[in-house]
Amino acid sequence: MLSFDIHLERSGFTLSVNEQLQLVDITGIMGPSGCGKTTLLRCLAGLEKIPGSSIQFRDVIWQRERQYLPADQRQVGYIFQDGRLFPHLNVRDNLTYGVKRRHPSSNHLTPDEVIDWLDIEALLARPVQSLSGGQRQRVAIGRALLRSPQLLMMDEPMAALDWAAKVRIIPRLRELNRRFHLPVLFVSHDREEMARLADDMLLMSNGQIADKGAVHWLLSQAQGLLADDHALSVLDGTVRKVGDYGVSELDVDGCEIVVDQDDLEPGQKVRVVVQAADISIALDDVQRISIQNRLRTTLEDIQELDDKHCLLQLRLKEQVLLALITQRARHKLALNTGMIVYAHFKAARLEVQ
Amino acid sequence: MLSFDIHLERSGFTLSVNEQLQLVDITGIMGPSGCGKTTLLRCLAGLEKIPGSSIQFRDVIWQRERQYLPADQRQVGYIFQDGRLFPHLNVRDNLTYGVKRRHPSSNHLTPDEVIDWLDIEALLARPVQSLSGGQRQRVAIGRALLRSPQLLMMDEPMAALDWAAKVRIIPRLRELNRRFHLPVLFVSHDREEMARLADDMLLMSNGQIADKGAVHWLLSQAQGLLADDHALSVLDGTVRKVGDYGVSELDVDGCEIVVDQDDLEPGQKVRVVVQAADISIALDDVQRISIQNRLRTTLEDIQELDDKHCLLQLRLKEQVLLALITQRARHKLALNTGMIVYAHFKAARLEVQ
Amino acid sequence: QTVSADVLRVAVASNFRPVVQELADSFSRQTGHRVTLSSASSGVLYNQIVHGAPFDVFLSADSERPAMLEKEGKLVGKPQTYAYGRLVFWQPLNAKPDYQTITEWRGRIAIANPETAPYGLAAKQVLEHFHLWGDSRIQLLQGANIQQAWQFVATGNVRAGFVALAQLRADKIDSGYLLLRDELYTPIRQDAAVIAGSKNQPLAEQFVRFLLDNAQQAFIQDAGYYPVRDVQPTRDAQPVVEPNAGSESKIESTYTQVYKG
Amino acid sequence: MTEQVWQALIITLQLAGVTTAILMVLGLPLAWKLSSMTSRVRPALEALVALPMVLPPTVLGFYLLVAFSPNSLPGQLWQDITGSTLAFSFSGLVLASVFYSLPFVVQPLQRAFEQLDRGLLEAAATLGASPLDRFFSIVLPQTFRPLLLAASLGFAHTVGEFGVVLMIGGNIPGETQVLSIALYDAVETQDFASAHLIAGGLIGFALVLLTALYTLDRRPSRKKEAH
Amino acid sequence: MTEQVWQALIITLQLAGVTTAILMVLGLPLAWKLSSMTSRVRPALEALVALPMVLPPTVLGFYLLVAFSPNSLPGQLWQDITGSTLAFSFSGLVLASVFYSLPFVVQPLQRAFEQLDRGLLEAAATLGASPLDRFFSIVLPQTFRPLLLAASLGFAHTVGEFGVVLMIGGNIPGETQVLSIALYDAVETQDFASAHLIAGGLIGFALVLLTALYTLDRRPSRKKEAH
Ligand SMILES: Nc1ncnc2c1ncn2[C@@H]1O[C@H](COP(=O)(O)OP(=O)(O)OP(=O)(O)O)[C@@H](O)[C@H]1O
Ligand SMILES: Nc1ncnc2c1ncn2[C@@H]1O[C@H](COP(=O)(O)OP(=O)(O)OP(=O)(O)O)[C@@H](O)[C@H]1O
Ligand SMILES: [Mg+2]
Ligand SMILES: [Mg+2]
Repeated sequence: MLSFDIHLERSGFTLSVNEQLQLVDITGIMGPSGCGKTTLLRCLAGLEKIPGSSIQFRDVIWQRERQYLPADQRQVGYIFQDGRLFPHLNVRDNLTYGVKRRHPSSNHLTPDEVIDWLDIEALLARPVQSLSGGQRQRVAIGRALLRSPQLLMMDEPMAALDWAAKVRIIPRLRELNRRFHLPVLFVSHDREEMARLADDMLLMSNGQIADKGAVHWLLSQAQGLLADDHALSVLDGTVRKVGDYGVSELDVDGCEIVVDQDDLEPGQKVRVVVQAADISIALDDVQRISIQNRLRTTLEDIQELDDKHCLLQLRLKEQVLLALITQRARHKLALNTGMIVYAHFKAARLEVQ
Repeated sequence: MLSFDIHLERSGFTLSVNEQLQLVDITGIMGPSGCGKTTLLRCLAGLEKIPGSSIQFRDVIWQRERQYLPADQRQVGYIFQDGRLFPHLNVRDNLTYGVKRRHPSSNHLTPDEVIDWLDIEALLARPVQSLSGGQRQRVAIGRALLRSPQLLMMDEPMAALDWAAKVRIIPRLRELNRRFHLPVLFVSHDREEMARLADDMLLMSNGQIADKGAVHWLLSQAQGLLADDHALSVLDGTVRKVGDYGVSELDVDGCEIVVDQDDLEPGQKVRVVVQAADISIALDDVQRISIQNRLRTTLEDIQELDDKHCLLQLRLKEQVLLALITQRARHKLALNTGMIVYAHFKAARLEVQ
Repeated sequence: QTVSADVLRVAVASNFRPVVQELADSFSRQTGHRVTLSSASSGVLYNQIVHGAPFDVFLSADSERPAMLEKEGKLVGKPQTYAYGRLVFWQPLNAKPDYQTITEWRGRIAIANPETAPYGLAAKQVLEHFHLWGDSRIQLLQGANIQQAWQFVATGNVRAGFVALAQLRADKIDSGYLLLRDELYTPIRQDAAVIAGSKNQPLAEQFVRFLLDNAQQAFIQDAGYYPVRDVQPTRDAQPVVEPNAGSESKIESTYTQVYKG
Repeated sequence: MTEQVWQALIITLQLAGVTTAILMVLGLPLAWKLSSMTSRVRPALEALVALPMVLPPTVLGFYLLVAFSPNSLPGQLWQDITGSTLAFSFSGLVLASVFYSLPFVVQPLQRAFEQLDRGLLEAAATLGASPLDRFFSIVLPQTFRPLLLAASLGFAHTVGEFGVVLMIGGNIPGETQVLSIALYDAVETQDFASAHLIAGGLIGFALVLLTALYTLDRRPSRKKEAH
Repeated sequence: MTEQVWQALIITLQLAGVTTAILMVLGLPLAWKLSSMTSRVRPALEALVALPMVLPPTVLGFYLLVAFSPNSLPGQLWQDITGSTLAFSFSGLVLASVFYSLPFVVQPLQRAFEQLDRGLLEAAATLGASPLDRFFSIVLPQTFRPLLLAASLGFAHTVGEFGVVLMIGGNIPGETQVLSIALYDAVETQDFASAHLIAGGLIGFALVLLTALYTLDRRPSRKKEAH
């Protein structure tokens, strides 16, 4: 639980946010460049002077009136947008800087674990000046994690990483969050990263919080701030069967969805991310097609995004799926609300809950 | 035309590359973190001491034996991975630093143009310390462009940018390349960025050039270094008709492809990027389906990626399309080489040549 | 503080230090008490004594500072003259400079600062006597003290200067200078005094008396000063080499009488 | 003479060592404070610290002498507390040297602290380092070279200084006579053999010491490098 | 007295001004060269530059006097070229002051140059700036504060220095008599009224000058800020 009421004036920019976050899971923050994401994190971490504002984390008052808990006592881990490795220390000493200073009772990740999954074993003795961009960023992530924080703040932590590294790191961050009940605040411009990592989300704009909610819901909003060709849906489901061909079948609102992953347990809760643009609509129940996921849905709503596209809202039972199609297709198929349509999408990307 | 034969030894890392690049278009460089992308650019720009190596750009020898052309005389524009704005100058003075020093005969972009499309008008009088991460990166891009270089090198220039900014900037960079015949070397981890921006590509690994070729071809290779779920195809086509609903019809090897863009001219050459994972296969010529692009192709090759996926190589007439499907689907459909199949994909992303 | 009982601290003007060094050694041998010498310019020593410096004896290069100290009650007893300085005109590259050399002098000439150094004042008086003071044909180069004036000449930067006879004696220089007639300048009286705060007052007084002994006075005379008492003629009663011995010895005899009185 | 020179050497080293140590202890927090001050009084304070530089040493020494004399308040206080006078004692010398060499230590330190990347301090804070901890674990190692410079400036200046020391110390052999004064004495008394010896020794010593220092300082550079 | 004091003041300012200018002109390239040198001789060179600091000024002055004498090679050369001796001339004073104050200028500059982010120089190079251009457009503005420090150290030191000046200058009123000597004389002759006046004036002047300088220096900070 993190509640804050922050007002910060700068020449030409005002941050004004008043929120209460449950913060059990991973909370994402998105918004256009310069909207105040970094500034918000800095305020929360205690790196900005914000007289008159108040912040409370769990039952500790971080700031109120005269009371001010300095940054080093807030037990946050912060991954800076610009790295900030200590140039006078080598990689190992950068990593362990926080270890020596962490609260003795905090939950511990061991350096070996972190070094292993960030794949920086070979760099340990190196001076940080000799690291490549991606190597630096991995060390910065490791340093913040090893500090064993009560709250982890990450400001675009994976911008310089290649996809292989991201794929390694994201599941570990989720695991960390679950294992140590470590809440995470996570800034990113990458929707895919956001959908894979975050549970809740804040949408910022012009120094204010424009919207907040579950990642499922917010990312699948096609309007407003995120209006581009990247709307997506997040579906919750349960593993039904771990089958042949290394794929698994899920139960999502009673429908079957196939995902190409086989390291699952029947009964496990999972989350499926489907890009609205990945979905196509068929009026018939076509069979001889490679698409495995053909969900029978009711077309609930048609939203015209522009003169080319429209976004369809498709209802399963409880959950909703978004599909982005062209106006041309809509008219060719003569789509109308209330129709039964088949939502086609290929074996989807999946994050284990 | 850029030819180089570079050998650089560092503790634990050796860069050893010998290549000749046509460099009329935009050349992308990809490869895992720490493989030497930045180091290669630095060598080319004249920022590393590399005795015994040789570099020639067009008919100017940049380095050979004792001859060494210093960085400031190579007329390159360099966008650094870490920004490097001058802290003692404000945004405007950072932008114009190179303007004052550029070769008088070089092709000029005007500051106003650049400021406009990077959307940094409002920041001009600001000290650079007060910029957000994305704002900095845009200023760094502008600074390098305004220097009117003969060769532009960009080291992950868009890592901190939101998608909206990328979408604004990428077409401009291509336009720049065409308008001023400005060759570009472009490092990125993002395939989508790469596919949209680059024409040719170098794949690096461990300090060596592992592969090189057209982006079409290299990105659609599903093996080797790029083996992940991101294979894609790049198709060349011609605009046939700019039609209703704001979409246009293209002719790609005699097949019709629909793209959701209407600012095209009939007869224009365009490029279409299709993710292999976006394609599905149907055995019948299904009609009542929202998918607009249903290409009749011959299944030429089936490549097993792992026990879950396989990559299909589909031939149009001249060009090849890659499709990533599950093994399960492959067996359900009983696919075999030589079969006629319909490749389905939604209105595709498109870059004007 | 326990040690100070048998250590005598003597504050001595820099230019007299080489002389007193040897005298102090023989004093130590005679009495068994150690003597430490602290040297600086008389002005500095004066300031230090005023502000409580732990000296027992003050050997000034002039008579004014001891007199001022006496007036301020910083002394035990009266100051006592222990030597008179002697001024020479030194031109190393000229074997026998004479008064004409001075009167016809053009250009640079080194002196000590007349405002701070007694030898400087004496030099000024000599120049005034020959109406050369303020003469634009002569450029005065002032050292902060007589030592610097000497250094200016000794290093070859200035061709001539007014220095102390003692300095030339210390360097065993026996030609190239003119020993100036005593009536040309006010006697350069150097006074000794016992400091009021001294913890070794008897020893301090003993040291001053020791300086005034004939043997020591003879030594001082050898070093290039006038003694304050009649001394046994030593080897220097008639200086071995005096460029213009004739006139000089005559004047010397009259003046020594004045001093004795 | 030689014994006296040895004594002077030892006193010189003691004086310079103690003074440098005190200077660092005083100078570090002072420079830090100054570097992070935003108040209007900062320029005035900076000017005050720089002041001893513009006064000729002997003159400064004279005024210190006046201040240290038992007739003045500070000197009085010192005497009441310690039972001995401040002037003409080793403590007095140290105090005077500290005062005189302070700007040579504080100013380079202050500039170094100002050049410091504050972002690193923020990073350290989020890693749990208290302000003092940050000072020792980030600021000091980051400013290692300027620190060395400040210390060596302070040391060298104390060794070479002599106007103040002469005035305050009284040139008492074995107590307050330092090498520079012994050297001065030698030159003054035309004892050039000794003078050349001491000067040569000082120069040789300084050369060796400084070369050693600077060689040590050339460990793999830790400055921010072009990457 | 007063006219002489005025003259001394003017000469002092001239001397300090000219010396500081020369020091900057010499010191900037020297410090730059030293800061980017990787050769083994660097520590030795650094020690050499630092050397004048450890010698007492009067002693240094004495040796300079020896060097400036027409009997020695440098003095001889100077005399052959200019027709006048180096000692006791304003030029000689300047030369001596430059020599003496060099370390106070070179060392802070060198440290500042070492702290500089070389990455910015690379960026400037790719933007077409030649080495000289980079020095003026990047290095100097980036090291503005240390530069100011170096210049003010050089200036203050030249004003306050007096052993060397006393020795080399010959205290010629209107030519080589600087303020510090006048002040010294006043203290020496117990003319405390004048001494207090001059010292007070010097201090006041320095305070005003330095405060002004440091206030100027407080323009919106350009150091790398936490972002
Ligand atoms: N020190 C400062 N002084 C004045 N304005 C500042 C300062 N720091 C940041 N700003 C401004 O505050 C706004 C918010 O900045 P912030 O760094 O929080 O943006 P952001 O959302 O993190 O953007 P990005 O995605 O580009 O990193 C920006 O307009 C920025 O220019
Ligand atoms: N100064 C240096 N000294 C020693 N090794 C270095 C130095 N600079 C870079 N390296 C090493 O050289 C290799 C190549 O670095 P480079 O910066 O070129 O990688 P990169 O391909 O740009 O990686 P990234 O995508 O992470 O930026 C890395 O292993 C890096 O650690
Ligand atoms: Mg930011
Ligand atoms: Mg890189």
